[in-house]
Amino acid sequence: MSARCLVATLSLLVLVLATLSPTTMAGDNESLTASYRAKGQAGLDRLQQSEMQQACSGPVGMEVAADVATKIQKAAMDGVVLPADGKLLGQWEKGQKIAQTGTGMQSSDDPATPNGGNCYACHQLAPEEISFGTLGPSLAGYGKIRGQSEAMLKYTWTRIWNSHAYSACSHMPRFGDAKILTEEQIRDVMAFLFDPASPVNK
Amino acid sequence: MTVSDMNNGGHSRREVLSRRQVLWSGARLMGGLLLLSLAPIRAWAQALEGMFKERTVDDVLKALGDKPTPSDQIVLTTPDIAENGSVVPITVKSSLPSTTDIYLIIEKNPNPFAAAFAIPDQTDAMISARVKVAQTSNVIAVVKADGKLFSATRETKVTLGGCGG
Amino acid sequence: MGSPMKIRAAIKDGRTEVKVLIAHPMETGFRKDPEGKTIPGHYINEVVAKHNDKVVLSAVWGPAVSQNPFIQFQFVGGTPGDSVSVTWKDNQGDSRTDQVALS
Amino acid sequence: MFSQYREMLGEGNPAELVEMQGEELWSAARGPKNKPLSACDLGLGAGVVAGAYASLPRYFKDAGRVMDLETRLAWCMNDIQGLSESAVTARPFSVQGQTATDLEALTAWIAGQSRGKVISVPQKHAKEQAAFAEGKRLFNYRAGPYDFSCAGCHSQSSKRIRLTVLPNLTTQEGAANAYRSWPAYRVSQGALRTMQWRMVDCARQQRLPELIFGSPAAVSLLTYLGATANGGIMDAPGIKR
Repeated sequence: MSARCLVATLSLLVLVLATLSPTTMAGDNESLTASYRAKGQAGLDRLQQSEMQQACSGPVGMEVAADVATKIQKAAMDGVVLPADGKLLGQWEKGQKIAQTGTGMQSSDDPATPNGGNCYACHQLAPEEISFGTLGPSLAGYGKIRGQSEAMLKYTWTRIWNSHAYSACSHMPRFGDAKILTEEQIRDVMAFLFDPASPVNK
Repeated sequence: MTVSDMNNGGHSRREVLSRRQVLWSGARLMGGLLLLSLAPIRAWAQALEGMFKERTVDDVLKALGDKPTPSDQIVLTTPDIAENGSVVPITVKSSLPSTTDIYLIIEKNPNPFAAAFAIPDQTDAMISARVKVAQTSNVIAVVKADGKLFSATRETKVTLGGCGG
Repeated sequence: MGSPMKIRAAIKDGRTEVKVLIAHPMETGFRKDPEGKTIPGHYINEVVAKHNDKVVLSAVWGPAVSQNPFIQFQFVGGTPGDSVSVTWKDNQGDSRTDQVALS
Repeated sequence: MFSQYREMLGEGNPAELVEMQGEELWSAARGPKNKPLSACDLGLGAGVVAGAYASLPRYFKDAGRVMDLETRLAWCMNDIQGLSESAVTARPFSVQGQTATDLEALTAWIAGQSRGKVISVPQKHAKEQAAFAEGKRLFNYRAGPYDFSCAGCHSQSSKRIRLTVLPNLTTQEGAANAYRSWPAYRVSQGALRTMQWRMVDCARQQRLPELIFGSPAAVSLLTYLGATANGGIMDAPGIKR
């Protein structure tokens, strides 16, 4: 970690701690760790919150302070990694499978099996698939509506990599940042969204 | 059937016999006798055995005999969408005179033939049951009435509910 | 030997309505256990229901019938004190009979 | 979307088979002390079962902590029957294709004895209030590689995961609809599932380590959920996908 990054992280931490109300800090995390046990790939370290997680754990309806939100978004944006070869689109057929697959990183999942993206849990994608969730916006016709400009491709890649770059307390997992999906898998999901032949755009 | 037989399951719950379990054990004794009365359907069961191994609806229907005639005298009720394919409720009601048999067939299952019911005179030609449906599929109810085969067909969609993980 | 069934039989307008719940795994023989070993098929293949001594329904099943099967049917007749019994046998030779008295 | 499907399943809920087992177990003399559980105080007095589930979790003076039904049952099995609590809770949940565990069977039957009763989870004792506050905090606590909290999926109304409607557990109506229907027979698993199982499995899907059966976090979450549901009418065991 570079010195600059460390300073940024520390100052963010201080800011977050300073802005949290006393009630959200009152928790006794010893009782929390005593209530869980490590299983499979899920160790007790997963109970430790990141600064973002802590800032975004307030009661429902409580907004994070604007400056905290800005810091979180900036840190997220700075961490986005675009493919070195500049290739942002893979195979939509593979992306479709990733969008349908719900497993990955659970204590019960085999770490050797590739993780899914579970996009359909929260988003509508291909109009032909009737089993989709509504926690996130509909992405039906995504590429047909938005086109394939470089800016649009990069925006979408960033959304998938770390959605907090645009929305501080987004509920969407950080698929790239948290290493849920590989770079190749994200390319395939991108193709599923953008390829004119993909059922998303039919 | 003795009390020690009851304990062979080895499960802690069976360690102590309550009054009701003793009564059940009595019912089991009678069950031995009643099992004899499964004998009349044994021949029917054996005749149907191959049916459960058929892999296509066509083969099932061929094995049943004539191709059934679609009939609006059969009311087949299934959910339009099932939240889980492992339990799909089905009700078949036949208004065809002299209905003697009702067969349940799930087109897309690896083995489509699911169940057969024989309806004696005293019993109404209506049965509810629950079956596994592997994927979105036609459900076919075949009814034998006065020795002839009739059918009704309905599609049930099977979807993924929940987190999928 | 199986666990007890739940049989409900009610007299209604000259008919007896019967609802039966059977505790049974109805294993298809296709499912795998967590270690990846195939779980052998284990399913009820014959069912007979009787009103006193008379058969009112018989059934032949394959593994596609759902786990913990439920069936519902009705027959003409039935007076308080009559018995309704259900017997099942599975592909591993296990069997069970339960009965209720009509009230 | 699944109302028609669930209505068709409403009749003949296989949970009834598990309730029958539980009724049997409640009065069976068992364990090293060869005593029946029927002297167990579930909060409404020794042996009182009717309505007990609708007023749990609650604080128990003899145990010195807040308990839900399942942790209370494990405690009673130890206290009254002499069974080791750790042995009772080592495998609290059944595997598909197996019969229900003792805890599941007892929970199914006892919950059934609260059908039609008003949910009234007490919030008088300081420890009951503390459990509620801690439950609420944990409900909102984001953690793990997916950054999930309970609130992420359960704090908005009329949202779905796939086709399954998510209850909004921050409202009385949403919490009551959820609380009243558990324990429930899960057709996808062919097994009766309890509230403790629900908490444990939500933690698994949150990508967290394993939530321990009957742990303070599990009981706190249930206290928050139950007390938010107060006023609802119990209708368990239910049946779910």
